[in-house]
Amino acid sequence: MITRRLALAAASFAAMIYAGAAAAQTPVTIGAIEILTGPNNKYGIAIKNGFDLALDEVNKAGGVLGAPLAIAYEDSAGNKDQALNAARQLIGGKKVPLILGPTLSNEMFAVGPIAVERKIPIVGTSTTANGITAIGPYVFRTSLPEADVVPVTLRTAKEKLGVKKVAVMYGNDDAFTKSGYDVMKAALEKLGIETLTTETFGGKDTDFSAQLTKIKSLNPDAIVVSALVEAGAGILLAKKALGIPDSVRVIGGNGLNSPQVPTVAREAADGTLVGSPWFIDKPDAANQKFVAAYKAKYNMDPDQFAAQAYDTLFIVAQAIKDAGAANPEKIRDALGKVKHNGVMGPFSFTPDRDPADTSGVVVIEMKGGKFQIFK
Amino acid sequence: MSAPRLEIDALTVRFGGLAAVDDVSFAVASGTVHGLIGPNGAGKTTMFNLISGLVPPSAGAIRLDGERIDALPSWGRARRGLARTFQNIRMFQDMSALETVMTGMHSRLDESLPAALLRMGGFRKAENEALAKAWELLAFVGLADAAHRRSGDLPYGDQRRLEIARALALEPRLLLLDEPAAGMNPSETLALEALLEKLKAQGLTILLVEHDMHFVMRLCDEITVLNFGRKISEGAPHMVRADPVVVEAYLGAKVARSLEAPQ
Amino acid sequence: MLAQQLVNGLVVGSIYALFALGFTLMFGVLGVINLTYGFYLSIGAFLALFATQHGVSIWLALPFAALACGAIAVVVDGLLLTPLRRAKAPELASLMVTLGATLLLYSLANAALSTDIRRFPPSVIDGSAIDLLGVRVTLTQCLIVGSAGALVAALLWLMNGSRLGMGLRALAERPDTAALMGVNAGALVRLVSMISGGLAGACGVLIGLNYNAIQPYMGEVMMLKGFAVIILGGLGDIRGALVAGLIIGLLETLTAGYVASSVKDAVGFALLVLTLWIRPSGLFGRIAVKRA
Amino acid sequence: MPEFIDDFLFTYQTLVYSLGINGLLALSMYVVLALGQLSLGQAAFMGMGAYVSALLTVKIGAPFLLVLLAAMLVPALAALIVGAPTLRLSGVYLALATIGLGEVQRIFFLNSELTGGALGLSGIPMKGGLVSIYGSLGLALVAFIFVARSKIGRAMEAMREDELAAGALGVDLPAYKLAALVVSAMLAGLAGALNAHVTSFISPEDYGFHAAVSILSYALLGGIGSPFAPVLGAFILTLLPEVLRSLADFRGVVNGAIIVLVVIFMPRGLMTWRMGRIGASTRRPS
Repeated sequence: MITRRLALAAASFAAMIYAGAAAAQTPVTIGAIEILTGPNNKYGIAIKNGFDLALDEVNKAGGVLGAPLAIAYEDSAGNKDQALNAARQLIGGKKVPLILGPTLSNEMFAVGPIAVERKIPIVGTSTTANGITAIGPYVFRTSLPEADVVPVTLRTAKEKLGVKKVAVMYGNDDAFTKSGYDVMKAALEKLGIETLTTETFGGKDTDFSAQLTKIKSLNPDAIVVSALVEAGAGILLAKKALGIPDSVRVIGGNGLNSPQVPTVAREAADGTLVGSPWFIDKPDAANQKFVAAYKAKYNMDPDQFAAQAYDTLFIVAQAIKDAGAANPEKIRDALGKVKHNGVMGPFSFTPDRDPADTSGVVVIEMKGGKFQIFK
Repeated sequence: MSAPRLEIDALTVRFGGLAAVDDVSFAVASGTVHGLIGPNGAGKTTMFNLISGLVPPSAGAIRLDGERIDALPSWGRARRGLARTFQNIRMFQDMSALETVMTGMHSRLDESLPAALLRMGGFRKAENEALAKAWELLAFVGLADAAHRRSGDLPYGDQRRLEIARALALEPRLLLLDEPAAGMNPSETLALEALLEKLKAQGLTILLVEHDMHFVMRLCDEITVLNFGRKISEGAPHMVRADPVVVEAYLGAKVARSLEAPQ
Repeated sequence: MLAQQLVNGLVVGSIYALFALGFTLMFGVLGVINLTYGFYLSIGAFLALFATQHGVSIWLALPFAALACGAIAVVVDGLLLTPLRRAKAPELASLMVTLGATLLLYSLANAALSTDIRRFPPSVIDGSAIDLLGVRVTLTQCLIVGSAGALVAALLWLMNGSRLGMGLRALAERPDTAALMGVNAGALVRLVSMISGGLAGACGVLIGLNYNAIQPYMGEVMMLKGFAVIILGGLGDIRGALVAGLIIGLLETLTAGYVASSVKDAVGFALLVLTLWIRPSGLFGRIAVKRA
Repeated sequence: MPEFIDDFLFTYQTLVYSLGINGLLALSMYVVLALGQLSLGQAAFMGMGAYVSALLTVKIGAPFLLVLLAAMLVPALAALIVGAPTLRLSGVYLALATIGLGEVQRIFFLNSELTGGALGLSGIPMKGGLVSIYGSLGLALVAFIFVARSKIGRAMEAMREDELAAGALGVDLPAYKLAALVVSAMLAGLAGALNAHVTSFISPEDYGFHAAVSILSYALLGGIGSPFAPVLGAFILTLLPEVLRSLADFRGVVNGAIIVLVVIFMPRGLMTWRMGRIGASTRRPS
């Protein structure tokens, strides 16, 4: 009897000590659906790393609504059905007031309508395809769509390098690279740059010699490429092997904006131009702090997916604070008004829930295995 | 005179360069039991495969009741009334004996897909009649008690008889039996012989390959002898067993004498 | 441009042929479509990669990877296909079991190796191209074309000109009776697995050297091409595999160069379906197609 | 409706639909396996049904029943074209030809403007639901049970056990093989159409080789002794990654291992019960 009373007393004492401290409160849990396993898990894991890093900082600074913020992760494995199940689990089971993700635009096209149906805000951090926010009034995205980045890159190339005629190559079996191509095509037309030929390839292809031999014979000023790292590196290597001169630059979409490109393509990657909503060597203090913290925690360089995720979590945390309650409707309204200055630059949403500010876009160039700002 | 039930006309088949059956002709008259004998590798089973359509001929013709069947696939020949058993029994292991026999009625059974799907009256009638006939056939070969047993579990001799029942279910005009007595003990062989005698009495035409010469000589009306893919002799049993060419190539003097001795 | 495209096609075609050789040999002798075959290609590339990363010369790493893949192929055959052979399982059972094994092995490799693309250290081989009358070729490309020709010649000799070949052909034609003829069937099955696995492994190393794209799934992509090559060449036909590989490689390259790169990948499968309709026994038609 | 029931239905809606759709897919595999053939084109047939139905709904707003019908007919036609040349060849050829079909179709979807390329088709209205999915599954099950207990079912089992003997008994082997493939393509097409109308988004990658292998694993795990068995297999393999989330990490490993182990050690699958093949009382007449 005595021991029991003692235990009770100890417990209430402990509770008193922690009262008021965020750590003892029931956390405010938001959901996240990312590709944590399977062939594309590197994107999902970078994103999760970005979230977790920001989460630590948010909670160190007192969390939200007097409680810690927590993220319930669900793995989509890149599978549409599993992403759907995950979303339903988060909304109907765990009752989260907001969902982060999913990783791929394809998954968002499947999951978005469900979030809209249940009036739960859903925030994509890496979904760059056209039409994402058109799914419905609860679908937000923080990633700059390719449509905002690619024209900047191409305009810069036209102005600084005098590019007048180009050859275009894109991976036609992937939603990301295909929609990147759609944007490139529109931007090229708008800028009055002539397209000599458009060649396609598959994301798992390794041989690009046929397409590049044809391109070589057409003498373009540059080659515009929408590809992910794997095919992109292969194209750069084959371009070099076929003797296409270095003065013919490869201008890439977001897919080539990866530190992995030079690890495979090495010196063949030099001269590659890409536009990026974020850049690891951006000199501002916020970015340098993020990069250092990321390296310290994960022992690797962050990529733009991690950076976008990192910023997004602060934006979402701010919206929850502004909403004053973990209520989906209020959070949605608050999200639309959030202004944040993060590692990507100044951020706010347009009325259509897309990122409003493109001033953070930088055009970068590969030199000696590292990206640097293109001048 | 009407056409023979089965007519083999200058039939030849080559595997690679080798002629497994070489320009063989013979006829099986309606209502008779006809034996096909010869040493191992003489081409007997190949001849059966040619007749039943498992092997396409290189040259020659096969006629069933005067109608050419050599271009038909095996199931087309089965529909025209050609049934067979196999040297190494081919059972549908998981089926019950009853189901096995009903499978043999496949081409005689009028069950359309819609009728089966809607379980129409015609379907029920056909299925019930088939079932009744299957019981009769099982009783006929002496397997009624094993009707519900898994056919793969039946003893060897029963499987042989079940295979014959399955072939009979096809209501054949011509029954091909490939070594029906192989592997049977003497009493099983006798039972089989009685069964075949009954079929013969019913007027069924049978062509059989068999190594048990006593069995063949007693049962057959006519015998054709093959050696190295060629026909070397034919005629009534007493004539064939006296033919020196046959004795030399296949029977051997001792067996030939034993066959002549009254049993 | 045409000359360069023909060279491109020759290289791609030689790769297809190299890959299909072991695949078709497995089918020709063992009578199974072994879908794990593509996996040996991935593993071969990775083994050679790890070896060269530890300073081993590529000329040592290549045979090492080939031998190791051969050994893995022997183990896989022994674990999966031998029990089925013993149980006289239907022919499609072996296709299904290797299908499952393929999924299993790739998933494991993916978990262990990650899908990040990797390359050989640049010092391993001189990757620069030389210019021959306007046509650019690399040392690796010469190596690929040369080894495709040499290996086909060696395999044809093995099958048709050697005592061992007689045993292999006996095993292919009459698996049940081969044993009666004094053929040690088990040993021959292991030998064929060893050769095939080794060919796939070596092919993986060469692809890795040529394209610098090493990834667990690299074998799966080749496998899809492999189907088209072995059907067009005739299942089990070694000479057919070489010719069909070259035909598909050249046609793909010319299609991409002169028609449209988007339909390049359809070439192989169009030929596959066409072959089935017109000439199921393949280009040379020597292989007796097993009829139902 | 009480909120918790509503939440429950919402949470598990995709799963419940997937169970039914995968059950249909397993049955589509069963028809082919039941007579000893192997098709690796089930995912392709499914994709064909999905795309045809989605286009008809989105572009011209055709009535749902008509859409479903078209989603069955188009794959049936494809099955005829791919299946016909392989019927007289060994089963390996059909398996390889159907893999080829899947690839050709994928290339077509990727390059056609109509199908939206790699971006796929989004915004497909939700027209399917519990009734259409489980109604189709129920109808298909009943039909297969009736067919199994008739001369057709007997012929199919005979073909699987011994094709040669079945042919010698008068079973028209090519006709049966082709019919089975066509029916199988129709069912897969139906499943694809229903799936497209409950997930609102489809893209070419949903119908690749991995999907084909998953469908095969449903039928292999369940078995083919009766039409219930493959459906059971589909249910188990659909629920497994949901119940054992930790297993989801190794889904490929689990699916692959199941196929290997079942084929070698349990060739009859989990549900070994074999349904009778006679459509009448088999009692011995007195």
